[in-house]
Amino acid sequence: MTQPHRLATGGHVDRATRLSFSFDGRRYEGHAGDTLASALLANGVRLVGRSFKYHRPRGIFSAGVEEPNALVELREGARREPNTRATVAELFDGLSATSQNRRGSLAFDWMAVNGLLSPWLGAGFYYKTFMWPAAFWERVYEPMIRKAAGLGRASRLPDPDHYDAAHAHCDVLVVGAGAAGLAAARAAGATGARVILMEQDFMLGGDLLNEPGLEAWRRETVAALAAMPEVTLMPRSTVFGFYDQGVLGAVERLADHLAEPPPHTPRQRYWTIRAKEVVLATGAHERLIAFPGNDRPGVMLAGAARTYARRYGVRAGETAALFATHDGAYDAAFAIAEAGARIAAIIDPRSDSAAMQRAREAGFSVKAGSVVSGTMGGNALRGIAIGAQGSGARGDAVPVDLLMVAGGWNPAVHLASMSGAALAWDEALHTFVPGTPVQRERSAGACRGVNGIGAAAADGAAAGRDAAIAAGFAAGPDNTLPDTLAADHCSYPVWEVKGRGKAFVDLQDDVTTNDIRLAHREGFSHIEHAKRYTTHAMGTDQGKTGGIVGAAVLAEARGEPVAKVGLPRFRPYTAPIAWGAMAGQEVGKHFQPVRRTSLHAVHDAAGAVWMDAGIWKRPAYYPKREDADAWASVLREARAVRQRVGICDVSTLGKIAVEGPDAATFLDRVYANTFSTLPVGRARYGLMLREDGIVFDDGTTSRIGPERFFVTTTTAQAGPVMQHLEFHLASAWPDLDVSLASVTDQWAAVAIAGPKAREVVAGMVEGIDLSNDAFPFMAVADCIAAGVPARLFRISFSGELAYEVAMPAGHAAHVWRAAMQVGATHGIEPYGMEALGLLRIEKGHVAGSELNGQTTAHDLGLGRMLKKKGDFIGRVLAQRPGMTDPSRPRLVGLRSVDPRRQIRAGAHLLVDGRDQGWITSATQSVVDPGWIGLGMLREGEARIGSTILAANPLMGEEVPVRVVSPHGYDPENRLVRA
Amino acid sequence: MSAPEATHPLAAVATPGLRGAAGVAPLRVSLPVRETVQVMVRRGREEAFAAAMEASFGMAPPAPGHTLAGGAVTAIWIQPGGFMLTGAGPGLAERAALAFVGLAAVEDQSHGRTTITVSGPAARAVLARGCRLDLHTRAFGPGRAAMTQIAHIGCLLHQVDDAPSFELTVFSTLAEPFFHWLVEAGSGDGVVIA
Amino acid sequence: MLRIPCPHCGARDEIEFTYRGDATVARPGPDAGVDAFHDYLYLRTNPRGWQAEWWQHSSGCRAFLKLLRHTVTHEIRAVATATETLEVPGA
Amino acid sequence: MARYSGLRILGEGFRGNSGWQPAWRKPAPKASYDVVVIGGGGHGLATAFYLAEVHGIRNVAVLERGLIGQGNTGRNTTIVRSNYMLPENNNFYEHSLKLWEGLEQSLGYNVMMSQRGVINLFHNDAQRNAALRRGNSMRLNGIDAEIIDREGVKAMCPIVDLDNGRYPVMGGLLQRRGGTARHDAVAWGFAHAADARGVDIIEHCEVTGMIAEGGAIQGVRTSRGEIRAPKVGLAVAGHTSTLTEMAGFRVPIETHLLQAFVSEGLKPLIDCVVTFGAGHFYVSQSDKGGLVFGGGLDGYPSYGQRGTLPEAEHVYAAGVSMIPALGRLRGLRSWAGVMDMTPDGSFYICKTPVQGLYMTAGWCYGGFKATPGSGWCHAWTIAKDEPHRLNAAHTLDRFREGRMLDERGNGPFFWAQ
Ligand SMILES: Cc1cc2nc3c(=O)[nH]c(=O)nc-3n(C[C@H](O)[C@H](O)[C@H](O)COP(=O)(O)OP(=O)(O)OC[C@H]3O[C@@H](n4cnc5c(N)ncnc54)[C@H](O)[C@@H]3O)c2cc1C
Ligand SMILES: NC(=O)c1ccc[n+]([C@@H]2O[C@H](COP(=O)([O-])OP(=O)(O)OC[C@H]3O[C@@H](n4cnc5c(N)ncnc54)[C@H](O)[C@@H]3O)[C@@H](O)[C@H]2O)c1
Ligand SMILES: Cc1cc2nc3c(=O)[nH]c(=O)nc-3n(C[C@H](O)[C@H](O)[C@H](O)COP(=O)(O)O)c2cc1C
Ligand SMILES: [Zn+2]
Repeated sequence: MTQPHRLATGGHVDRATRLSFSFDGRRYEGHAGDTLASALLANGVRLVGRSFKYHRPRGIFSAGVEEPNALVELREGARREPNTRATVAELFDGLSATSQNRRGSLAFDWMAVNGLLSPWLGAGFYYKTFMWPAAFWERVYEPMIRKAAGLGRASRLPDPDHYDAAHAHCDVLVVGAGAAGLAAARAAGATGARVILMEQDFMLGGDLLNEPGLEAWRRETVAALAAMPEVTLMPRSTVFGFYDQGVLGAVERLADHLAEPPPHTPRQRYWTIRAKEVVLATGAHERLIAFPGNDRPGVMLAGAARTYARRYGVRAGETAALFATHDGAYDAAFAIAEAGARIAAIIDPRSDSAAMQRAREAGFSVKAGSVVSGTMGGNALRGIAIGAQGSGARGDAVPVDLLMVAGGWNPAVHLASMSGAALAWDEALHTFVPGTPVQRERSAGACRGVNGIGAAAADGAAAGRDAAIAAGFAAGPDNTLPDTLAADHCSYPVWEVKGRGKAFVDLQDDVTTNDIRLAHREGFSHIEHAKRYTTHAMGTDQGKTGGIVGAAVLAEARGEPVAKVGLPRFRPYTAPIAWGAMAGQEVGKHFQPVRRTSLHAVHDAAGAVWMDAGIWKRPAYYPKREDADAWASVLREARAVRQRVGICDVSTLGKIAVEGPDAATFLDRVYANTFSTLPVGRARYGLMLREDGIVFDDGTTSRIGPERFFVTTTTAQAGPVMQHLEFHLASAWPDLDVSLASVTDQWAAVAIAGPKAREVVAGMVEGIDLSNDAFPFMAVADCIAAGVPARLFRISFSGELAYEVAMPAGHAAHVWRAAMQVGATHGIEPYGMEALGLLRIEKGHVAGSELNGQTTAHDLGLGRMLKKKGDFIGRVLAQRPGMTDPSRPRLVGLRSVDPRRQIRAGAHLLVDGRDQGWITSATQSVVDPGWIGLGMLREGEARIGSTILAANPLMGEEVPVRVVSPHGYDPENRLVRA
Repeated sequence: MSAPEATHPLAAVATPGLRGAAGVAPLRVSLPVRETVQVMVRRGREEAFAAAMEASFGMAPPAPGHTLAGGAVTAIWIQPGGFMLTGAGPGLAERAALAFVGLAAVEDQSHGRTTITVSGPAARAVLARGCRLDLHTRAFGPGRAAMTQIAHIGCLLHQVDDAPSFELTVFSTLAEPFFHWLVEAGSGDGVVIA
Repeated sequence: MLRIPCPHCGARDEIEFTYRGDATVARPGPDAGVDAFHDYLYLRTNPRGWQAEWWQHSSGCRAFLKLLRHTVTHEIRAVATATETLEVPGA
Repeated sequence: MARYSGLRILGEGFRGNSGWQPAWRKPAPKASYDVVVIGGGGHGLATAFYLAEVHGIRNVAVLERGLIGQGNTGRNTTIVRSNYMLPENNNFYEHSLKLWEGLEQSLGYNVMMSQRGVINLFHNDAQRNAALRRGNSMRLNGIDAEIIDREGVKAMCPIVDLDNGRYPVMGGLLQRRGGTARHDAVAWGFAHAADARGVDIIEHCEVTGMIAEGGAIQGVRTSRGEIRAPKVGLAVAGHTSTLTEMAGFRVPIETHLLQAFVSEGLKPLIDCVVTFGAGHFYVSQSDKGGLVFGGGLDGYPSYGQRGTLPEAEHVYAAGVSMIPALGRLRGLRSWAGVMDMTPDGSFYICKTPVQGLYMTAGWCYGGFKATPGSGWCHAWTIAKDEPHRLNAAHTLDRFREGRMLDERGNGPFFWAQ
């Protein structure tokens, strides 16, 4: 296979390495060092895409991230990446790419008919129509618009690759490895500072890669940097945003240049960088000029044509013209001529300049005082019209297949702007440059308007040195810098050449100069309004080549200078970044860590079905073969507790050791009830309120010693309660001498509950007299359980005689097994969260669904727990009228009148058709089979005994329920005290 | 019944062997068995506490962000007036409780915390995939400690030597996902689990 | 991203910290009534400018700190421990 | 001013689009108005529109310190729904949704309201029960709501991963009438329609002080001079505290920042609005093709309109966890808005301690959907000097009385709401 436009020598491609690739199904060949764009051009492919709205044929316009046109769907299947810029996609063997946003073939896209409709499809047309008939919008108009809009097609398959995140710290971060960045990194590195140099390209050098004469300097500099131990060179790394306090984000592409990532290699890595000082050396993007037909394939930025010739050894056209507005652009003509193209004309609006003279000397036809006033061709450029500057006439036609456009430079000020620096207008360069830094940041080289390699390098070296000094280092030795003659880059401001035909300011979103003027006419005259009305600079390129041109057209319409109009606000990202990279590693199964109790393996062995409780995994139930369904397992487990004995892992409860001389005083203030009167060796149920008087949490707290308490919290609130306690100690009562330690992980705990609980506990615990007198309900004592030091609590959540054994977590499995062994003769069964829930609903204990942040103690029937004397959190605001309003819903028990009819949490309670409450928890009962629940019901107590409706219209259910006391099971607590 | 060996939270997953690539300098990972005791000094008793620390453990309380080793016990600063004592057992918690009566609250956390040692030239780069601290030699080093988050999991990190070796102490109930992250982060270089 | 200089631990990323509200309001004493508690809990100056605010170094030393932070620039000018006072400059 | 229509577009197209006029005039402020509305976001403009349209009060100025629609109205994720649980809220939002449903026609402007359905996914029993409680509350108030199972989720959004993630999807609460609208068009449409009814929309006019006498409002001081008015309505979102401070009182509001993101443009991929129940993430696709997505607050007060990386990471991670195909797409742009967070997550449309001063505020991150309803109720409250039934509970004083409207029970923490 041949590459007809590839030069025999020169550039940075490795002609010995042939890479095969395909575009729209056709096979081609390129070389290592190519981008997809350079390889396509080498093969003479010029039509690569269709525009957004009018589906106009488009070709490769740039050679970098600023590309508006050459967006392709890269790769296939699950790895398909829409909107990939061919100009930065590194070629690899087997690459396949498809053109996008076309109906039909790329060469014949029948959506191109939109171009004919353009007078009616101008900026904002959809806001003014599609309103009648109303129903048509949803069904007809909108689907049509949506299908027509959008660019590439996403794969609908899960992304097979994985991503990584990493953190970096440095003294000096240098962004961009052109002449300025390389010199900055070297100067900073020479001071001994820790330097990171990030470059989005796969090669370091920026514009130096187009300068064969400076290749030696580039190589020497890169080698010197590589040899510095504290300098880190990171190619393929795009710095995408500058955030507060010297933090920048970057994405490193580790495997995008390969067919797929090798084993153990992420596709990309997302970096968070904390830099003491930042040098921005991000170069500049070349500016388009808005003339009619400025979008035809074959119209290309001059610098890009030069890059294709010099860096990639590719001749982007055979007969070329250059539309230049400054001397710096002329090198493109020389480059493309060296590459073997014929220069048909150089069009320059200026009357004369040094470069124009040199060009004439070289034999080029230079048309001074001229502009390109139009283009000819269909899917490819065939010629241009050259008119006199300012005349408005179309002028002579010249046949060319490549038009190189050099409207001047747009410094890449994105990161500086994001860091907070205002932009300043540079009158000489007709462009915006970074203003005074707000953060510890400085710009160097082309990104602040310093053009020419020598000048940029010198600017970079100074910036790098200054940055290192600002970071606290002493200046290092100077390095040699490239000594080049700088051409004048001050462009003559030709923003627009007016004439018949569409002149684009945004090639991607098909925004024309007329659209901008229309926006102005309709009052969208501010740049931010004009942007939104026309979608100018809102495409994937964010207006890198034409943003300022649109501003200039608007400025003219407003009759004001461009400086006054300004640019739309820059935002992350400097270039679009892969979603997967930002997401990092913590996705899918690892979205959040799984928290496991020390009994996890034991439950697994017992066949537990798991459920999520926050980030914890907890056993829901333990199915047995004979269980018909999940409910059978749950009922069996609950029955075991009611009739014999069960064992349950309650390790997830939060546990806080509260110690110190003021511990009791402190607990009195954070709990609504009193703890200072609690004797050592006893536990008490505690109720904690938020300051607004709403119930926050509940749990048992035990007094282990005169100044030592062991507080337990609900699983969900363990963290918030700890923080609540710490906050009040620090802010409200700093005088209290109390220390808090989270011991949730240290202590595992199991509940052993049921009529036979005492027998089981007695069989494994030493050192405690378990008789009811010696160890009554709410007693606590240290003990030895199954040979390990443990703590025994006589507390019950199920309503049965019950104990909790807490032991150091590493011993929990052993204790559990011992309990199972001892309990075997008593018919012990492990029970999970579902049975636990069932038991507590039967007993009328509140849990998370009742303590939902909306209920007061009074609502829950716990009002009498609030102490009458002394301050405590929530005391005052709990007295507000709305909180004590007797019409507030109160906790009630519920029972389905027909025991077979299920009631559900989330159903509402209707009394005479009026919504009077809702069901908080529901279950089947084992004590009195049938469906029961807890709920919040207005005038709940008064309604006990009545029958109301549990309405669940979402599921088409309406179930009569009887209102009962929430404490239906053993209301006198005889069992737990037995 | 006699007290059995405690079950290590990572017993099931941290089986010895190589994970990931067979790199030249894989990360070495081991699980030292430690007793870990949290000590919180009482208000106004700092000096008496320091004296007691000196008397019982032969060292001063470490400064913020630092560790100090006194014989077999290492003290790690974890919070204002708070330290973690770690060392081979048994009985460290009892020793500390005795030493600090009236001076500090002492909580045994030996089961509540799990320590993982990572070591080798790749250690810093691997940790940087989840640790937000600057572990460069100029910013950190042996004898330095920090409470932080690694891969969004709370972690007490301290550097032991220049190999470099780091000890990572995490909540035991989160040790498994933490370990998973570590192995995943190190898989490019390879991880050798001792 | 905020980098918060903890007086105990040094500068750390914001994710290690938890914001806990305006630090200029103080919990009223036990004898205060509903109005005082209402103002403490609900009413905010909410300045567009410098604000003294509570932050906990929740994934670090767990200390509650007071930060003087600018709500537009996000600059952190001063950090104090819980018992120290922070002067809040005018806008 | 001529109305917009397809016909007019046709005609203008033939005329080179030269006949279009400004969508709203740019008048200089008059010395006095019957009502001054502060804030040219959707809420302020809607207030002015409904004052003119419903109450016939046309001598109205909307004062905007910058450009209209560049506040939260122009930077939100555009989700419109009425799936709230408390009747005080869902009845209000339903009223707003009904106004949305006819908005194109009442404004004569296409705000691209698209009722493509909003699904809130749930992943465990507790979340499902909460969804049932909410959905049933909606249904009992006559609002459309459905509970859908996993297959239902799959049918509406096939690329949601039901199984593979950390928290498998159990089902979703669906409101089919929910959807999205074009943010900018909402501001422009209300401005266009209000202007057509005589309202003066005055941009670049910052209110710098309140003129009050004897506890009653008399007007405002602005960067363009004093403007007198016996009634002033505040609709300044995250800036409410600044304005109430000028009026001499503090409010239960803390200003926090919320980020939003947009991807590169894509062919249709997600045909509804989906919110993840296991992390902060919601996504829809704009008519332009970008996936518009967001998550939770950054967690600290800010007027900065710019976000931070950790929250962005969470949003992206939650996105890939919910829809693993998103991994290969690209984020294009991120930005942030400043939210007026309240201690119960519900809003204020009410009178204030200053007579003649009214406010609509406290919209947290959910006020876009409220735009027409807020304007409608605010206009009512201003015109009648008393709240409408729909906003009677949404007072500033509800905390003093202990009548919080806390949908999710998150408590008196602005940043947690
Ligand atoms: C990222 C993000 C995502 C969101 N997502 C959704 C969503 O999906 N669904 C939803 O329903 N809601 C959402 N919201 C919330 C929604 O955007 C807002 O609640 C709503 O737009 C507020 O409208 P507004 O008119 O009150 O405020 P704004 O549009 O902010 O208007 C207030 C105006 O007041 C002006 N102003 C301020 N001070 C002064 C002064 N002194 N003088 C004059 N003018 C002044 C401002 O310049 C501004 O233009 C989101 C918000 C954000 C930031
Ligand atoms: N294409 C061109 O012809 C062109 C463009 C700009 C500047 N110049 C010339 O280059 C010289 C100036 O050198 P310079 O060093 O200032 O510019 P440069 O263009 O040589 O280098 C800038 C480098 O920064 C990289 N970069 C930009 N943004 C980045 C980001 N966010 N993350 C990572 N990398 C990023 C670019 O890929 C590029 O390699 C002058 O001669 C100037 O005239 C030429
Ligand atoms: C629903 C919605 C869709 C958006 N789509 C795009 C888009 O396609 N391209 C783009 O550049 N910005 C898009 N934006 C972002 C805006 O450009 C802009 O960032 C945002 O409105 C905030 O304004 P600011 O960045 O000027 O502060 C979108 C914003 C919203 C609210
Ligand atoms: Zn700290």
